[in-house]
Amino acid sequence: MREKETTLYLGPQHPGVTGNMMVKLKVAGDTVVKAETHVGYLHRAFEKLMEQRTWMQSFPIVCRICVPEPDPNEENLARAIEEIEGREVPERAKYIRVMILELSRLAAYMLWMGGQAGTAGLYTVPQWSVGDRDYIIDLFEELTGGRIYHMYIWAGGVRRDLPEGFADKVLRTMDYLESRLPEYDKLFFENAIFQKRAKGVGIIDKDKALEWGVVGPPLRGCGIKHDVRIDEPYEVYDKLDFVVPTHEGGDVWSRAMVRRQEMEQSISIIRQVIDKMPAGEYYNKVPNPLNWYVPEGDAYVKTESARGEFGYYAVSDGGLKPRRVHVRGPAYVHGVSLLEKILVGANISDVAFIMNSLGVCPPEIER
Amino acid sequence: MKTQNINIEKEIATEIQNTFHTAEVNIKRNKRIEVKLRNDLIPPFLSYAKNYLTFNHLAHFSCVDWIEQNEFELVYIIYSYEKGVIVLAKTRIDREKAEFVTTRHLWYQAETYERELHEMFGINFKGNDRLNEFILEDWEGIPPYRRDFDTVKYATDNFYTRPGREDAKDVRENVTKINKEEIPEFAKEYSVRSLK
Amino acid sequence: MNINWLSVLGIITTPIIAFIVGVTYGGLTRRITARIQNRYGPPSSQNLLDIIKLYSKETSIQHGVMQHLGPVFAITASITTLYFIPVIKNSVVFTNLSFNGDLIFLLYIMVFGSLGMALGAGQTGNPNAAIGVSRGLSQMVGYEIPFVLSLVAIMTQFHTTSLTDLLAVQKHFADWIIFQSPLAFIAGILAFLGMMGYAPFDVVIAPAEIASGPPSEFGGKYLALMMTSRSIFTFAKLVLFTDIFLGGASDFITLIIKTFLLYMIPVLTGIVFPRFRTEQSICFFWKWPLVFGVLAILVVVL
Amino acid sequence: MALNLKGIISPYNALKQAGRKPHTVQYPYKKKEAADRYRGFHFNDIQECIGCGTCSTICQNHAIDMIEIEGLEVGPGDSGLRPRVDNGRCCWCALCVDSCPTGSLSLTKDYLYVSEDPNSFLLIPGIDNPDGQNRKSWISNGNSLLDYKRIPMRELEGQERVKSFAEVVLGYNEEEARTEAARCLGCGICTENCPVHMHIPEYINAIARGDDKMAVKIIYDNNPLGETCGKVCTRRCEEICAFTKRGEPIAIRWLKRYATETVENEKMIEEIVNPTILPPNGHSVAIIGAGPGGLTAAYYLAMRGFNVMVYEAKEHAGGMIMYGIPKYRLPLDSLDKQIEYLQSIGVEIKFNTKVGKDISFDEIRQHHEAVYIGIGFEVPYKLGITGEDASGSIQAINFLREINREKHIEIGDKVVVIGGGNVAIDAARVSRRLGAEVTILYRRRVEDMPADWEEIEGAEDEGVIIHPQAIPLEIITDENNKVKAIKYANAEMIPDPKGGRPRPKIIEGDEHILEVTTVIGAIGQEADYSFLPDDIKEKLEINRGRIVVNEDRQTSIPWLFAGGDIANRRADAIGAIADGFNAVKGIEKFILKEDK
Amino acid sequence: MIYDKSSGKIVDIIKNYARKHSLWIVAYGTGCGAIELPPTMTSRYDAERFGIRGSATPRQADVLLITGYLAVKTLKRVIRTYEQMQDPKYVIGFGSCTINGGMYWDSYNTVKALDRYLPVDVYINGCMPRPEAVISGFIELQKLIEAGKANGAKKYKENLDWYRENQRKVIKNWKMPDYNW
Repeated sequence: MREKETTLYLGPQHPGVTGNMMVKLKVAGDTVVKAETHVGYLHRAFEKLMEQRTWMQSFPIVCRICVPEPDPNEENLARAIEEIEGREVPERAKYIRVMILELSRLAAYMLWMGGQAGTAGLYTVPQWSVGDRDYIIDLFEELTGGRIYHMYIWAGGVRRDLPEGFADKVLRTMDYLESRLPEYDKLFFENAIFQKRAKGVGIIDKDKALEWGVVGPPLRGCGIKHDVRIDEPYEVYDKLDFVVPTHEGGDVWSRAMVRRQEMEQSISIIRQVIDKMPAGEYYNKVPNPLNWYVPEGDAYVKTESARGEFGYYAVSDGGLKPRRVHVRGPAYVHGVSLLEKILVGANISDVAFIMNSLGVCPPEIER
Repeated sequence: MKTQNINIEKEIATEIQNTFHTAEVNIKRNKRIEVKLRNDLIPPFLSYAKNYLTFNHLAHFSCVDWIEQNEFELVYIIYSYEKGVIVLAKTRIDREKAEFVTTRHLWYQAETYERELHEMFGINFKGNDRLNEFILEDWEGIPPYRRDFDTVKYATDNFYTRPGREDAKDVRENVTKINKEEIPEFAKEYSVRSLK
Repeated sequence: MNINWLSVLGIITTPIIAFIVGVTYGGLTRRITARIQNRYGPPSSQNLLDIIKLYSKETSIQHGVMQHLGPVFAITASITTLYFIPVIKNSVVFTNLSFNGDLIFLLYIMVFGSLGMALGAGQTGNPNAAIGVSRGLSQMVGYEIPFVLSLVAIMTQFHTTSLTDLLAVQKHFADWIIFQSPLAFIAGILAFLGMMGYAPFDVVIAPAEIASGPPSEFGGKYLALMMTSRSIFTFAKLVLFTDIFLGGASDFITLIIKTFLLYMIPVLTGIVFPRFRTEQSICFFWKWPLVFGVLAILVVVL
Repeated sequence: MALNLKGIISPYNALKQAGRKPHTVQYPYKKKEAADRYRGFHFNDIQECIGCGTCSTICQNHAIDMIEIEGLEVGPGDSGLRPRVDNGRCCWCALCVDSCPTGSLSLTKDYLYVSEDPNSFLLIPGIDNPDGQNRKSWISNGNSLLDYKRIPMRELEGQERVKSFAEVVLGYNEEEARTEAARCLGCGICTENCPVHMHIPEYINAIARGDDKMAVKIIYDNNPLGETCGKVCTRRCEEICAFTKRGEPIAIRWLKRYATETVENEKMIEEIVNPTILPPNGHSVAIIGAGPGGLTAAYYLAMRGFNVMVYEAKEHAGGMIMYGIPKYRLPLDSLDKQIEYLQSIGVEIKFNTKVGKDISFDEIRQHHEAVYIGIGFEVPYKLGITGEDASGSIQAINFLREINREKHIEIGDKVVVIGGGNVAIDAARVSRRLGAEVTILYRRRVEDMPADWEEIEGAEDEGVIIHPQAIPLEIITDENNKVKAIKYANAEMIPDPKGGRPRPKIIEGDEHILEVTTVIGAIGQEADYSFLPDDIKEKLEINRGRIVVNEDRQTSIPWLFAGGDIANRRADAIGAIADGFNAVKGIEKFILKEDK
Repeated sequence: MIYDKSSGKIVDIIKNYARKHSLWIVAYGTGCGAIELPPTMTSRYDAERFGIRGSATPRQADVLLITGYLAVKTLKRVIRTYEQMQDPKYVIGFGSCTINGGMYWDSYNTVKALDRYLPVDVYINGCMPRPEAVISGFIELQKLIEAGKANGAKKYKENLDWYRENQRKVIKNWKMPDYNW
């Protein structure tokens, strides 16, 4: 007997969806028959606004594109401009950039962990992990002056040098976080019920993953070892020693494991960066921002964010303002075409769970 | 930029050039190749790049509005994990009659990009049957990412802004007033601070 | 008719006591949870304040008669359940309406509230509520079976269907049914976990999946009624299990200690586990608790 | 899938956390101080702020308005406006702080503002939160987005310079000019100090955009001698440039020089400026003296359709800029180019026509409806010491004039220049080029010298010895009445009890004698009004040697206008140009009103 | 329905006290400000100390937190959400964008002044406001509730026509049931 189909609107006001978006589900019993992503609730037209602003003025606004992890945006815009202009970045700035990118990756994973556990109904993990994430936010505050929006990486380097004693603080925080990881393991990753929930759920077809444009942890969760940091090393990633964890399976569980292992890697990278960071300049000054003409040209740059390849395609017409900056967030593919595909056949209980494991971040999709 | 080894890029460029004689192939830097093509050659090129040159990752699909030339530039950014090279395949289409063919059969996710470009630029992708409302809701008027759409004007016309800031003065005008300076018309364009 | 005025007093005060204890337990739970989650948490009176606030809210939701009746059913069921459970052993006031065969009756009356809720929630037309109801009912089927098995084992073992008789059996510490029939206790306590609705068996209200499930459309006074009912029902269930397995209580202090300890089992479990999916939880109940329940019966029968 | 036992037991480990002290920040009972760099609300040091409005321009949110503040004391170089932040727009990106040229704007650690009134989110930093001074967190020290260093101007080496009269300053090349122009914030504060209020931000912006022709066109809008100003202007504008508080001002003069120098000849000037010349209106104006002021007046009058006649006593136009400024600062061909352009649009100059000698003032008055006098200060002050009339004691102004006429003057090998103004320095540097050792004697301290700093430094680079606080007492002559030595006394500075600048006082007995071959006096000049008829002289209001004029440079005689040194105290070319420019408005008003 | 503290009725005092200490936020992250809510609600800042907690559905909630800019598309849903909430209900404008457009002042897709469309009781300044600021906002709201001044809902009902007019002006396609509950 064919069950009656009902339509279920998951969002936009819904505690389960990641951010302000909606997934329209056609449900037969407990099973999703058809999923349709509806976005646009957070559309602020960043790309249009950037065309109204000068290159320098674009920096405060790009970090708003993705709130859990704003730094890849700044990094991308900065590197796009640097590539068009041919501007050199001081070595120290590159190290600082890597440090802040890894810190933000770590912060994003902490938040993801909270979300993943929260959607599974384990509310202790978000309480812990978001609380611990706050220590990273404290570091950001000290370094950049802002908790969430850093406005720190910009063309030519970074905005300020490290404050005194900052490196020690970072190391102490890393020690603390590392000491917390086993506790998360015991509570969350080793949790039998979580494993039961996560294994075999939301499977991405390994053969199709590349073609579907899957990137980041979901791709590595399929056992495919691709990471922008090794494929096309930017900043100083080629001078650092780290591995890119992969996990076979393509399900929520393997994605979780990839992220869990990457957290360790990030901590290790941050330690290495602090260890190797050279002294010197941190900023190669750009001209007066009111009269900063970026030469004609275009560039596609990409950064590995916590959710995968974050790309910016920037075009300059030689003027004060960008001709076009087009953002390619990993969620753009994960949140629409991929999500719609892999939700089919899933249990309704798992919809939010799967969404979270893909790291769907709606502001990235609609910008 | 430092001297870079661009052998693989040269190989790919030659191969593309040999297959598509009219293509304008240009190595931008290592790992970046720019290919400019006639717009009818884009689908065969993409199919060729995907199937023969292992460019199986559609990283991005963008559009740039060159309103001065009355053209849209479509940019397919494709990546080969195997070769580690990005190809930016560019083509120009007419801005007035903005139409192109879909590449959904090559990459499933191209559909999303096409939906966005359809909504934001008004480009019609033939063969894509899902060009429905995506980001905007009940949008009337010209697609907003076209350069002739004035967002500041739209925002001022449609949305209410809080009063209380009318006493703001322009510094340049204020100084001019104190000095009784008369800025000639032709110079005014240069005195308005270009950002305001 | 001879009216036992002391019983009337019991009938009036029991729900109030149950409510106060239940609400305070709720508040304490939030504090304990908070400490485990590295924070301070709200004051213990928080749940009471929440309920008062909800009662003070205007309620202007119109979804039909059943919606009004749902919460009323729920609270009626809770209070009725409570009435048939002897709260204090041998006390005239708090023995309430316990009668011979009340265990069987309890089995039915406990379900009544959920069914009422289901009807009320069903009428709201909110798909989340509908899904929540269906989940709730499915899960109920899940935990009812081991619960019934556990009770059957005990009833068979002690040849009684009366709670009062069961209490009478457990005179001394060593006589507690938990020791006399441990298998039945295990089956019962696992079912109890499901009954309490804490994680991993909170699939009914799962916020991340179906908003808050059945009560999605209920606000203000309805929700207050439901929370009151939940508080009373929690207390009722705790007393029931104390009576069945832990020898009941002959005074309030013992009652508080025993029920609180019992209460901590689902609470602490809820803190450290995510939730099962519906079919997973049914699967769970039909596996281990069922085995223990059947074993308990077999042990008794053989 | 069966549950593994470890996975069931190990989560209970979490319960141990109950024994840990919560890490909750118990706000509001316990507060956590924001970081030292926290980007909270704005603070503005009202005294330091000059109201340049850069914060307002850079703000991508249009959150900053420049408003008038009541009771604010406004000094020079201050627009009188102060920023007000709309916290309903601000995003605390601190771009405004990082681009504040004076460093007055900063962000503080305060971030807390909660209100039920949405209209209460306007904050005038520094006035609404005066205690922010001690809460500053994000400041732009050393991290500014702006470039406080100007592009250095390439010059000839000091030793190289004294060999010839070649131009010392080499000028910016295109790249340098673009970079320097790009530094400009476009606030326009500088125009306040420019007597003629040139459109400085506009032409600098044009240069920054790569549109040099437009820059020239803008310059010529109110200054027909832009190139001259680009080379020798006293650039008071740069003194109040927004950058001066923390760094080096924009090289406004050099940028003007760059723009005007890109134009090679007068034809091109005409092409670029493309002036709208009104048809002749039948009115005629006389201008006495083809100095910068006279030429300016002539140019703009000619453009407005007046028939203009310039009477010049000498054989070349330009006045002081021709005869007073040495050629290593202002080459002749540059001046010729500008004057030829003026002539090409219809300015008529009668050379070698000294009013009062070759033509009478009355005659001029009869032929013209208005007269503009811009004769400048041609008569030098006397030193007033004995031996001044000896041969070898000359006046700088005459000396420079003769040198500029390419006449040879014998000055010997030891020259003393008395005075501290630009003329004195010019005389000294010219003397160096003639091969003499030069000492400048100046009454006060070096920092009191009215000459430009660059000039003083240039002179020192070329080997001129500056002897400050030296008061000449006597010129000692030999039997042929030729200068032999100069006797001077050292002086000490006595503070003025009234609070004015300190005065030099001779230290008794500290007298020295310096052997010299030539003494050049350069302590100032005055005007020669002898050409004016007596009746006019009587009616004319003259105060301390200067003709009193109103805003339109109109004297007490309505048809008589005056400008330049004889009317203002600035004693520079741009002052004269301003007078000429303003006189045009006055003359136009006077004549055309008469018409009606 | 607002109970004035000055009415002196013991019932009202208790009600307002309970309302003050039990603020349930509807879980609707309308904008980027939603990212500072997790820290506020979790162990580091623990807003639950004040009885503040999330609520999954608008029916049960007291506070609508507008976390930042509102896209027109979201506005429609927010209005719907707000109208589903039960009296007494409060709106908190969170961040600069709710006050005067914030950094999206020139965006064609966000509304600038929130109080044109919904009655806002308290605004919290910042972009984005720190958890401390968020908590301060709630404390301010608590003060208003205790003083019986948080009467946004009443204002909304009384001026419904005005609000509707503004709402309809930006929402092109108004397909919503009318406010009748």
